[in-house]
Amino acid sequence: MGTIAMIANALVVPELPDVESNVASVRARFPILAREINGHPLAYLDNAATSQKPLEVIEAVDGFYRSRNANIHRSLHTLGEEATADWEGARAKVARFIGARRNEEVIFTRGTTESINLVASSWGEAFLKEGDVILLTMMEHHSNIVPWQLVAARRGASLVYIQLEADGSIDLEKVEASWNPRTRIVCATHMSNVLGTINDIRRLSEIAHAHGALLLADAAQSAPHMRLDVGALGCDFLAFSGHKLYAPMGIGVLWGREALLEAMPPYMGGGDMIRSVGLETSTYNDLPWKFEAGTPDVGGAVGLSAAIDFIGGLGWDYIGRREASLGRRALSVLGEVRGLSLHGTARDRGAVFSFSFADIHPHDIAQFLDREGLAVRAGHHCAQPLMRLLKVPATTRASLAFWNTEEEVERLGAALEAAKRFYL
Amino acid sequence: MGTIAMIANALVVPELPDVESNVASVRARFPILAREINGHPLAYLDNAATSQKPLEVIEAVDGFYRSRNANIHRSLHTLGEEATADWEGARAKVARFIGARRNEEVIFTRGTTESINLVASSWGEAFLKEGDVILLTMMEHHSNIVPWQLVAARRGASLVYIQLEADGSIDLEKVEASWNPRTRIVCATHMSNVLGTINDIRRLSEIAHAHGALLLADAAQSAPHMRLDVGALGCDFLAFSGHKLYAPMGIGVLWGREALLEAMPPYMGGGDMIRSVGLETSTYNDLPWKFEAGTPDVGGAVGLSAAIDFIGGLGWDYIGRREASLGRRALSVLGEVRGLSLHGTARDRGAVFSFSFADIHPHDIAQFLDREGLAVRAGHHCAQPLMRLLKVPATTRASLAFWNTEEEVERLGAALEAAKRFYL
Amino acid sequence: MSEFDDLYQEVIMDHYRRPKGRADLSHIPDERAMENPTCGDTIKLEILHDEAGRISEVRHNGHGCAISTASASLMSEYTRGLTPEEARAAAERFIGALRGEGKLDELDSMGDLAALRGVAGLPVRVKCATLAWHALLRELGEKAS
Amino acid sequence: MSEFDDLYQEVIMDHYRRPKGRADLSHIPDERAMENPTCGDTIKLEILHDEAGRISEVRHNGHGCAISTASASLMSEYTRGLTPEEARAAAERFIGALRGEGKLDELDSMGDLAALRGVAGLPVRVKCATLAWHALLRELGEKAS
Ligand SMILES: Cc1ncc(COP(=O)(O)O)c(C=O)c1O
Ligand SMILES: Cc1ncc(COP(=O)(O)O)c(C=O)c1O
Repeated sequence: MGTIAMIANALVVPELPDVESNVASVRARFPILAREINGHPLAYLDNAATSQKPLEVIEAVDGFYRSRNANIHRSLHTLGEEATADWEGARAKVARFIGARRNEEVIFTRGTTESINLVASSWGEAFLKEGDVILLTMMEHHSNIVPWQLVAARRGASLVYIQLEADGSIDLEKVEASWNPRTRIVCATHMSNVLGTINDIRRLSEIAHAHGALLLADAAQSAPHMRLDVGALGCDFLAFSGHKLYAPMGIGVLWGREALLEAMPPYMGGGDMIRSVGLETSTYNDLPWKFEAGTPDVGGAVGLSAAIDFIGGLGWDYIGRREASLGRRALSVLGEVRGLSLHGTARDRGAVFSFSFADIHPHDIAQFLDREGLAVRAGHHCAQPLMRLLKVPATTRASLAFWNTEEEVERLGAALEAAKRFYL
Repeated sequence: MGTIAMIANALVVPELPDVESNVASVRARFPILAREINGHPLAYLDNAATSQKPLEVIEAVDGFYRSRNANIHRSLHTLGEEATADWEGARAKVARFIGARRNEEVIFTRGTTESINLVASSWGEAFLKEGDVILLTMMEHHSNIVPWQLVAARRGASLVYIQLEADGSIDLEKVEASWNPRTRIVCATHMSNVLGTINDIRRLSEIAHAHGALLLADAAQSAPHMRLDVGALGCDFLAFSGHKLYAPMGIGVLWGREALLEAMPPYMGGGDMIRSVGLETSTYNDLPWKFEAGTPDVGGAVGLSAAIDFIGGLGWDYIGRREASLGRRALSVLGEVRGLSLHGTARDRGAVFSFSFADIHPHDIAQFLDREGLAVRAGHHCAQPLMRLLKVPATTRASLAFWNTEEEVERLGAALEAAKRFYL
Repeated sequence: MSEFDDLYQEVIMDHYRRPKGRADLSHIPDERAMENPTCGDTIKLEILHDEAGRISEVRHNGHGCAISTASASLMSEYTRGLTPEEARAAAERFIGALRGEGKLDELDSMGDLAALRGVAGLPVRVKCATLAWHALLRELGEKAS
Repeated sequence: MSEFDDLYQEVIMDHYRRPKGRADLSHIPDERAMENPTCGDTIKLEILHDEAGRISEVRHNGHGCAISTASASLMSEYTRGLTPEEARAAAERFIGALRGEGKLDELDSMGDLAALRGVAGLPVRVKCATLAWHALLRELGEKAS
């Protein structure tokens, strides 16, 4: 794959000067950003792993447990009604957030991983037949690979992978041209957690639909950084995690088309997902509850709802501009570090930067950066097939969010130079 | 089943006078208890549905998100190391809490429901054969029924139910005498969420083991109220939920014997549960991570850890005495309400009281009690097979915890009398 | 007026104590009962029509709380003389209003049904108040197809 | 001393730059490599014995960071001349100490391995420092059985 020179113009959103002046007040909403690490101010550049949480979110969860906590749906006292309203209200908010036609299409899960396992297990067990093909891309996260391997083994289906171009993008014409007529579902990430590549889910969906296949979009990385609209994306399933979206861990979303969800058998069994339980068999509840067995994470949903409000307060415009501007700066700073080669240089990309650097092991780079107060991730990023394609066991990854600063990006460049001096 | 007169001596722990003086200071730890509902102080009598959270727990979660939040296991910066230590530290604390021999035997899940689904799906798919029998009790929660129905249908196994005695207990001799040699696993609740019955898991385990079967104990209701020791219980799997144990929603535990967990195939696929992912197949991580796919709820685990410390601070002695004393008072108060018939009068029981009352529908009772500030649950309590046995569609249930007061119990009695005047 | 008094109004209590349209429906098999997954309550319906095809009576029977019983009774009263299409539209308007999807004020144009207004703020009770109406939609739907 | 300096001590950096026991092990199939699930790092081992059955050398090869490479090198040095049983006990003591199960002070009696002390406070890095030792346990175990 290419090096950094190839993508100087990758981030093309125009910069608005007055956006910058907001940064300090935005940062003030995130208490953790005030931390010192090894004598330096924390520069949190690991947003693709998990995001930090604004006070709005922390306080919403705190407030839930201080004054409204109860189990939902079957406790008809005041607290139970309030908690139920919180839970179903969060669902309605998520539905609006992603442009779902109906609240019933929004299923709460623990996160992207559970969302995809739900589809692979429920839809896959019911609808995949021997010889069917599941089409993935070579840039998928393990969470969008392993569940399909498990169900493919049980159903006698097979996995086929869309190869990548040199810049880490997908060539849609090749996808069309090499279409396998046994393909039943395409599982593609909306944005790569390694390469930063943004895939054209709309076109992929059109191709899939033209051949009678479904499309599942893994929006774990895109949901925090751009407005999603399931209608415009055209996909059939969409999965994302709250914890990457400025909300707490433990809550995530599966959106699916109503008719598909209706046709799917339940996933887990237990309280709340049933209509009536007999000794030998049971009948199941309506959507969305059919897929929500057991006491859910109401506190987490309250946090997710607050996070969506927080995003609404900032606006996608602000977030998009800020991150595009930071991303450009990161590209130019990293471009000046000698010995650094960036993986992923597609034109459409987010502010996620994975690189190899001067034969220093990513662990050692990350540990050195930590000494300087910079938090980055080192490893295979749960994308081993992609690592093998890149011919590296692991990479170092810096991933930005709107609360990062130009100064943090520059500290990254300087610290990488210092790491070279230390290790080589 | 019997009425209240039969159980006047059910709760036999002696009362210590000085325990009572602590109640106000214990209550002060639970901010929600200060709420007013419809002009009355909240009397929260729905602890079996979900518990309230002490400040220690609320603040621990809050503190995690304010200063330590990161993803775990693969982020080797300072925050990542701290969060990983929090997560694995919580696991070690849970292991000690239930007397597990090894930390690796503790799997974090969302709650009891997911824990049981994990066993039913992973163990059941791998080890159940056509014609095998799964033995349940007639007092199981849907979460310990439906997952077994789902796997039984797929594997051609069948479900058999242990019948109940008139007092809502199990006759272990009958269990022995009617043992079906095809029984592979016994799935029994440790404490009924409807009847309050405490089952003798130790003896049930011995019977199961003597016949080469396993025993899964659903400890959702017992874990919050008594010391659990998996060694002493003798079971093979144990499941419980954090949210009933004074911890946040979204976190729960499956404990299993190491050799069993080792032999079981993975449940969900995704990040963290793999050793190596190839294109077609993958190899899986060691215990416990093999069963923990995707970003887990680290904040929830931090809360659970704080809850265990909180319990340790009070001591099981305090909790046991307080709840026994409150339970006795509840029995005598409810015993004086004319027209009330209690379901579940076993000698070994917890402070959970389900009743039918004067032909008033449980919804109407609960709504009336809510007017008086009393929070109880009305419904089938996710135990429809038991409801059919009791020949009622639903019951009203008051469930106590150590923070309840004698005065609250008396308000319940008075409010029930008033409900009768209103509806009849 | 407290939330409780708002819920258990005089009209509701009257319909609860003396439900209109309640009938012995033991000839209808139990499998045809509509179930409230929240609490196990059930309701059976039978729809009688006049020669013109209008609804002459909706009969009901089942286990239910005051709210669900009163709602079934009010439904029986409200639907008398409606065409199946009108009844279906009414059910959708009523359910939508209580679930917060439609406008709550629409209830005001539905006669005594407005007495169920208080339910709208209580998501758990919405299921009680709408059970009979969901059963009505199902029965009308199955007739239609 | 900062956490970082504590981790990347002189001894560690020396073993990282000039690892003892590193050898070409391309004759060992890749499937026999031990994998660190955290990062995809791998290590292959080959244990050579003298006539008395004692370990004459543990050879290693693989991808790894400074900590895992230095740990493999220190292991190669430490195990020279041990019986397989002694080596196994050492591996268990070392892993236990770093994982916080054993006593950390035990490292002090293990010569230069004490330089890996700083890893104990960093659960993510513990996996780096113990990878070679887990591989050793596996190789010794398979030999034994
Ligand atoms: C006995 C019993 N088992 C299982 C459960 C299910 O627990 P959860 O909803 O937390 O998964 C409950 C609680 O509702 C219960 O009382
Ligand atoms: C592209 C992508 N998919 C899926 C996941 C899995 O998300 P989670 O761990 O929240 O389930 C992640 C995050 O790690 C990701 O980046």
